Amino acid sequence: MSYKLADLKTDYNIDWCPGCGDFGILNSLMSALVDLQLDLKKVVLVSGIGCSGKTPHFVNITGIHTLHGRDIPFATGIKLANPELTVIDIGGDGNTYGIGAGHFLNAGRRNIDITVLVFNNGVYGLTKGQASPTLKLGMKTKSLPLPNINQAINSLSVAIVSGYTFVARSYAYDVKHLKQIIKKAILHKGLSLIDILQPCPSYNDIHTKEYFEQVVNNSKRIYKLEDEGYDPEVKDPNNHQEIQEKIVKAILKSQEWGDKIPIGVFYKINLPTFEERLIDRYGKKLNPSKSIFEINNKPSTNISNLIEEIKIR
Amino acid sequence: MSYKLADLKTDYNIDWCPGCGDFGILNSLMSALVDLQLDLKKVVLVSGIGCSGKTPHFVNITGIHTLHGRDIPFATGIKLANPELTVIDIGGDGNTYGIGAGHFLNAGRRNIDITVLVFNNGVYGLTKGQASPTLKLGMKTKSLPLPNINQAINSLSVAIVSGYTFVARSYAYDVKHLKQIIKKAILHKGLSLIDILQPCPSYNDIHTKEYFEQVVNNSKRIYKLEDEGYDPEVKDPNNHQEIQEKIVKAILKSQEWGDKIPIGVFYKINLPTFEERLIDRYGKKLNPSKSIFEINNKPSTNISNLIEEIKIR
Amino acid sequence: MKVANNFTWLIGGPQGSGVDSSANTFAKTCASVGLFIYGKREYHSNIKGAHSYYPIRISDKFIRSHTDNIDILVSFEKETLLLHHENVVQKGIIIFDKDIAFNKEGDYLLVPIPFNDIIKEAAIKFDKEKDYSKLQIMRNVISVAASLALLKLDFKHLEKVLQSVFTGRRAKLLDINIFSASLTYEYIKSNSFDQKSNYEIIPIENQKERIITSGTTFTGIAKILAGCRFQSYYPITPASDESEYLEAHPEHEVLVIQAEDEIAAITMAIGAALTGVRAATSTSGPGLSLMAESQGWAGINEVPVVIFNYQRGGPSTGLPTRHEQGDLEFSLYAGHSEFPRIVIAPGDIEESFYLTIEAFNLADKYQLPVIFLSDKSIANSIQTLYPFDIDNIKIERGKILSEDQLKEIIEKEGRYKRFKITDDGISPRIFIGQGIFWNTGDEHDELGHISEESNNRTKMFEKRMKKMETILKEVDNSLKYRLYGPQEAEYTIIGWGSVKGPVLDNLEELNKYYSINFLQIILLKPFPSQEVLEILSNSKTIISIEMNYSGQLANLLRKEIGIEVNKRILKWNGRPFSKEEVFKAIIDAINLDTKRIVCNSGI
Amino acid sequence: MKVANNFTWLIGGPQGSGVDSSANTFAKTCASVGLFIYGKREYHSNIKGAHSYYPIRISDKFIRSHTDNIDILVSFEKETLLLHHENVVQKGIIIFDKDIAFNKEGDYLLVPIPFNDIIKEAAIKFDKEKDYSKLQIMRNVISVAASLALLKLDFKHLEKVLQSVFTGRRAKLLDINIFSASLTYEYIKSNSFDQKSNYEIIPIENQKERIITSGTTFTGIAKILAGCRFQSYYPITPASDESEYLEAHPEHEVLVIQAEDEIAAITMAIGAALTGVRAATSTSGPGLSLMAESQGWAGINEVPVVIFNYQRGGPSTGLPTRHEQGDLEFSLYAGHSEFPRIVIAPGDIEESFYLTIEAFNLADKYQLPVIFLSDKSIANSIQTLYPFDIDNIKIERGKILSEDQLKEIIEKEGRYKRFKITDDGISPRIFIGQGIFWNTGDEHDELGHISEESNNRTKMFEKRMKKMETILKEVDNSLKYRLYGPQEAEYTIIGWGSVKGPVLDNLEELNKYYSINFLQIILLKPFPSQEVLEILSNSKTIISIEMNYSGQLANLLRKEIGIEVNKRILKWNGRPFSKEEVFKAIIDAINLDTKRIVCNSGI
Ligand SMILES: Cc1ncc(C[n+]2csc(CCOP(=O)(O)OP(=O)(O)O)c2C)c(N)n1
Ligand SMILES: Cc1ncc(C[n+]2csc(CCOP(=O)(O)OP(=O)(O)O)c2C)c(N)n1
Ligand code: SF4
Ligand code: SF4
Ligand SMILES: [Mg+2]
Ligand SMILES: [Mg+2]
Repeated sequence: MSYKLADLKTDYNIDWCPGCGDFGILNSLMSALVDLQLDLKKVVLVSGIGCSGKTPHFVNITGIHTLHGRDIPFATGIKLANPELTVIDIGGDGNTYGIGAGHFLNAGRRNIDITVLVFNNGVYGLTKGQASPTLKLGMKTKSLPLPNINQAINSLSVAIVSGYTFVARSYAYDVKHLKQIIKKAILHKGLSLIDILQPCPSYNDIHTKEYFEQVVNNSKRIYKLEDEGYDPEVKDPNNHQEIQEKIVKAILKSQEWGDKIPIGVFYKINLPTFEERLIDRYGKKLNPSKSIFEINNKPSTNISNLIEEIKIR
Repeated sequence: MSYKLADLKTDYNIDWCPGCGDFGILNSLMSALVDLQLDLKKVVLVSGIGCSGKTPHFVNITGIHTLHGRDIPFATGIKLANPELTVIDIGGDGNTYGIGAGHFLNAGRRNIDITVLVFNNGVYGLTKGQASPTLKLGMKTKSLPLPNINQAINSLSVAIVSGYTFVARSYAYDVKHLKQIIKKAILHKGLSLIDILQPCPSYNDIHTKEYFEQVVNNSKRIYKLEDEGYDPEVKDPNNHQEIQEKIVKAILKSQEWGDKIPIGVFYKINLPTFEERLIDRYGKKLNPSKSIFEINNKPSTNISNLIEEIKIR
Repeated sequence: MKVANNFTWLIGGPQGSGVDSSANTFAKTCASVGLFIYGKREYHSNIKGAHSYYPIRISDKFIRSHTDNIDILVSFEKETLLLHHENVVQKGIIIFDKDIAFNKEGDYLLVPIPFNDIIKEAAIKFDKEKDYSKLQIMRNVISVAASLALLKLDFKHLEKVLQSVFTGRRAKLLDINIFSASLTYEYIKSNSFDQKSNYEIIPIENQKERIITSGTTFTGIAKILAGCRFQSYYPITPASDESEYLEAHPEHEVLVIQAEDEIAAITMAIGAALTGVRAATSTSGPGLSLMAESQGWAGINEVPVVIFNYQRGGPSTGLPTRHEQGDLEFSLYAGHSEFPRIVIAPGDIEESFYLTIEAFNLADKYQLPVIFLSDKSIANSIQTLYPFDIDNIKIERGKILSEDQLKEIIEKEGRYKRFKITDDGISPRIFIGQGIFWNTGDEHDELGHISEESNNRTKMFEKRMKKMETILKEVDNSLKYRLYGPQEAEYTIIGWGSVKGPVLDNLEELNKYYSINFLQIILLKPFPSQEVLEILSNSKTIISIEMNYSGQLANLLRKEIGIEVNKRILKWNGRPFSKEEVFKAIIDAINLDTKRIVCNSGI
Repeated sequence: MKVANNFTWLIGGPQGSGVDSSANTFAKTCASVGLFIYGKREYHSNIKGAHSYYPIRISDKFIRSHTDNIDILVSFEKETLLLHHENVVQKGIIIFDKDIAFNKEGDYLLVPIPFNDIIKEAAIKFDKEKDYSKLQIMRNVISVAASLALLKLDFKHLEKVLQSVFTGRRAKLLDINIFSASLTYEYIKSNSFDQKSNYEIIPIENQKERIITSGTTFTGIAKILAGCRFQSYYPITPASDESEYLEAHPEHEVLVIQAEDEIAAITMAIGAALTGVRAATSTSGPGLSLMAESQGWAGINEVPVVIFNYQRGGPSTGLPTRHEQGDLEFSLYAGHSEFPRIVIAPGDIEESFYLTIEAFNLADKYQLPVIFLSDKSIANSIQTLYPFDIDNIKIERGKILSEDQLKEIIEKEGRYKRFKITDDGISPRIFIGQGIFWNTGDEHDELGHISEESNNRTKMFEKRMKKMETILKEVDNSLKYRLYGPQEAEYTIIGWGSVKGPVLDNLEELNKYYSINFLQIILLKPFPSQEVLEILSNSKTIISIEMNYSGQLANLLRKEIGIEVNKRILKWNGRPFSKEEVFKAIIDAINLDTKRIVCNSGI
């Protein structure tokens, strides 16, 4: 029953631009899935709209390509309705931090066991390169008529303060690193964000492969947190002090940008997932998709307690 | 031309519940306006939907009571179209951090000179007390059938990392303190958030006046940052180090909750506003609402350069 | 002659002062002695203080509407008196606080009640003098007791209902309330007010089993029976009562999720539906407006999802707590471009039950979004109903593939095609977790992959839209419309949704003068043109009645079957049609020369 | 006989390979010698690699549509050849890369071009051999040059256009491009292909001044002239081209704001409009769907705001870069309940200009949201037009109070009432900053304060809706509809939006056989029932033509005037109607017995 990379490919034509970072992400994702050897019927890719949003069509598992910015609530509904599923959500930076920001933020409050991958290319790719929420103020990519007038969002910080329990960054062309991070995120119980630096050669001539891989002051611009001995993980989730320290460290790290750009896991904590909290509420683990409510086309739910409540005596 | 508190009142019936914290906020707001002695024709209150959203009807200046969660973009349009106006935005916690979260977050990227007041009562007041995004996990107000299943948002932290340049908290019944903070926020050039702890006696029996004003371990639960000598202000906006320190301090403070709850200004920095950035873009200060484009019903804009571009030669 | 068992009682007062619970207590007591009730809640978009009122109509027959006329008006403050006394009929009763100076010329029974004295006495008796201000809430029970005493109903009936009301946390309040109620009874009797009263209740013995419920509750129960196990919502009046009902019943394991907004609510429900669970969301106008885009996604991906829209006064925030049937046109066309969708509207609380179950069946069978168009009047009214027949209820899930069937297809055809083109437009469905398929909001091929190819586009669009024809072919007539009164009639009243109640309550009486029937449209999309055309071609004059400005159903009729309604009865003031008003409006429609009869009753 | 000046040229190739700029260069060159052009862009929702193509139709008369037939097919890769060669007419020309093995039976002129040789030679000459792969982009200029050589057009015309194209950053590429083009000319001539060509261009001297532009550009220019100084948008195909055009012209001081989503875009625009600025947003289907709720707010608060909706293939994400006229019904009813709104649709690029200005006038005069219903075909096509007459353009801002008028009112009436009830439904307006007023999405009184009072509700709703009647009374017929062809005719074609072009391009020819006119509806809401009814009552057979599945205009006609269209010509495959296809469809509609004529042309 084991599967290989080839099994994960569809014959649907991949129509990303030559050199697009998305290829690296696709490879990493598929490799991660190969490493994990999950029950593929129970894995689902949910995506938003954008170049990034097309990803599910390229992977031979169930793929739900949703609406612009709404992939997170779609994924939420899927996961809650059938918690047996492994749900991997894919969005562009415009998709997730722009139009989808409200869902992105509020998802943190739930900590559902979903993995969110953001293909962060600094532009709205599929609509021809407008500035996305991650493009910094004053930058002018080749697709812009005038320099960007908005500040960038610091999505890692926002995720951390919003309640994401696994927050990481990786880089599209470091397939090995990205694969590892994706595996960790999928295995993490709770809501994970991986913000992936993704060159878009067609529109973003600033954050190119060359830029990210450039050697500045004798070291590569992109460096790995783990190489620095950075420890993102809260060991004792009841230790308020430790949490605070880890959060502060992570936020500071997430603000590093320029000559040095860190990748890796910024923050990780094990907290009860929404699914676990639901057990408190319902007294047991629910799987709504498996609920039985009819037998031979007859309703099988006993609603007599509800009728009692409204019966006239 | 000077005006008094009485001039700011309308004869429209205030229909908040007896004891509602909103009364304190209304008083503070009006007192702040009295202190500031602005040109009232040029002040506008913009609000969302909720008990909080009704506020503009109670104040005798132009009031735009908008849609649930959309007050920030409405206010943005108003301010950008006529930068001479003083724009004060009012939203409930459900309004601003729930349905409006996407706008709340993205507004930070712009830093428009608007003051946002959030009436934070932990519930959706006007829809009868459902849990709002600021109610903590596991809390059960009297309006809830079951304990709250979502984590709370830390709105101050989110505002800070999202780019708000003035971030404060105050308390509805400390009219003097709140008034001062509102004045500072209005005078601040840039986007300000004041999250206002607001008791809702009808639905939130946890965060009551008594709770907030309780003396715990010999000191009042609510204390003022300024009394501690806390300095929220970034003195040199070009000093990356100072910014980071101030941000971290503010985030840590914003996570304090329980026996001690800080109020006051958490973070303040002077950065170019969106309006200033627009000057770079357009080469001058724009006031679209004052643009002249017709003379005696004839268009007066000279579009010959545009026609030249498409003329056939 | 005394009036027995048929009258309207109305209580009013500031919001939050207990008007609703008084009305419920009164209604339950009347129902408990075999009577039928219909109660309507009117309240402001406000939490405390604004004027609210609640008429309860009582009858010995099954009733479905409220009246404007008041037989017994109950108030414990001035505003209610001032606002409502003009609607009190001759020989009617007005119950008020004796501390309020009130008088009224004419043949009325004025009953001043010493609320304060009674409360004080009770406070002393129960040693609660320091809680005196909290005990003011007993004005409610006193009001109800005074009313029932004036109706000469034995105290024990009230006592029994109070026992069922004051339970749990409130049990400790039972005794003092019963005591106050009994003081009130004594007061009425000792002053002989009951002797002067023109009204009475005569219990009806051995009534069949009945229930008393509201639209949101009954819809909630129906959802549970229908097998809905996922409901996402964002708070909004008057819809959220229904979600909160489900939330308050975790034993039935409906996963209820309060989303961050209505876009999240519907997209969560759609996502959930993809796993096979029956999923729904409940909302009102503004929420429905936010769901336009997502409906298109459900449409193009053929996902069964049910949207319960409780119409309220619009546009925009409008009149959040008031009534309108204004969302019909929007529901028919919400979302850019075209996709298959069903719109059905229940006519009352009872129909809400059956149609809720059918809504899920339709969604499953035709794999599309269904809009269930209820309204504030149905949502917030209460009514006595006979228990329903569960035996006739069917659950139909449509073309769902079992594991074996799926295997067989894959063996035969190489792979499973989610959007296989079929004659009836319906493709066999599998759930996430069962096998591999793709969805996308883009136009797609049979597999579910994006396709811009022009022939595929033509065919796939047609396949989807073909479902609309299939529905009209397959669906039972009882889901399309109901015809009440004579099969053929000179005048046909046509309506939809909650106008049903007041029209039916007048139909018998109207047929004494004219030959009139009532055609209620249930299936609004796809429109049952053939059936409706046939019925309407039998009548000379068609009169539409709806609670909106332009006559949206009348316009739809013209669009769908080319028939012009002769008269339109319209109302948009936020208050549901009353019984008397509909009677007069129909008489006017028949006799006057205006095309639009605009109604306006209600405070 | 040689074909001069009237033919269709088509270039295709992978997206991002320069197809668009080739087409533009070719079009501009033809236009520069006095010819008329119409060009249509077809492309995938993809950035690089997918097949795109661009037919340019050339004529010595004013033209408004594309043809399916291709006279000259140009390709530098295989896919284009395979996909399009079947549409090449007899005696047509096929230009292709000589390295591709291609042959075609029949009377065609096959012109293999040595792209690689030419590029290599140019690279050597300009010392750019290391840039060889980048220079592949010159396949475009070579294609155009080959075409023009085959058309026997003097090289200088191409040279001139290249000089205007290669400016600024690209100026350094001019010489090598001109060199390659001239090599191509030589190649064609030396192989006598030009002698074998059945086509030629004969320049027309002394043409009147003309422009060449697309729908989004021309609408953008019109906005500037109309005085629109605030535009908020969220990127979406094909609408964002228009916003980006405005952004690229900061000298005209339109404040263009890229919002975080479409809800923010429209609410920002509404907020801006409240300050007095003329404000707009531009979007396409999915964005329009998200704007439903906010439109209701603008409606109830009577705010002038213009929503430019460039229709594309739906539902949902649909066919993002393809054509459809599917959003009519949604535009008419978007948002719960009812409120006044105007929907207008331009028929072509030129009308987009005039109607854009009128859209702002209408919004201001009637204080309501206006939906400007353009479409992908108008947005992305290019056309030669005569310059327009600015003298006839009027700016009308409606009832706006000056400072003095406001003062006077306040003196006379005590205070200013934003929603004063008036006979025509329009209340004099002031801006934020000018004086005090209130807005709310709740139902409100004349001051703008929340009011749930039932009589106020009835009146205020009516006041708003009355504007719809006022509009129909006041608006000029030329804004309601246009009638082309004979005033009275046996057959009337009725349509809206971009079907205008292909219908008009056939009207003369059709009138040789039948008596046919074409009624274009411009004002779709409120619907000009009276005028349309009058026109249609003159014709025996009514044939509708629209680019959607169900015939939304035909349905609307029945709804508004009770008239059933006899035949519907429909198409929904994502590709605009072609000239030939419309001709045949109309002939079929007249002669065949089917009610629905479904068209399907286009790749
Ligand atoms: C509601 C809505 N608005 C706008 C669009 C148009 N749209 C398609 S892709 C896209 C941008 C995608 O940018 P991003 O999310 O960063 O993804 P990328 O293409 O860069 O991977 C937009 C705005 C849409 N499909 N739906
Ligand atoms: C789109 C939309 N959804 C839902 C509502 C219903 N609604 C009215 S007030 C309210 C909650 C308000 O809560 P909050 O913002 O916290 O304000 P508060 O009443 O507590 O001041 C909601 C959900 C609405 N008006 N519009
Ligand atoms: S536009 Fe950018 S993000 Fe999109 S496929 Fe091309 S390179 Fe990748
Ligand atoms: S419900 Fe709460 S927030 Fe609303 S008015 Fe009453 S006390 Fe204030
Ligand atoms: Mg992107
Ligand atoms: Mg609140």
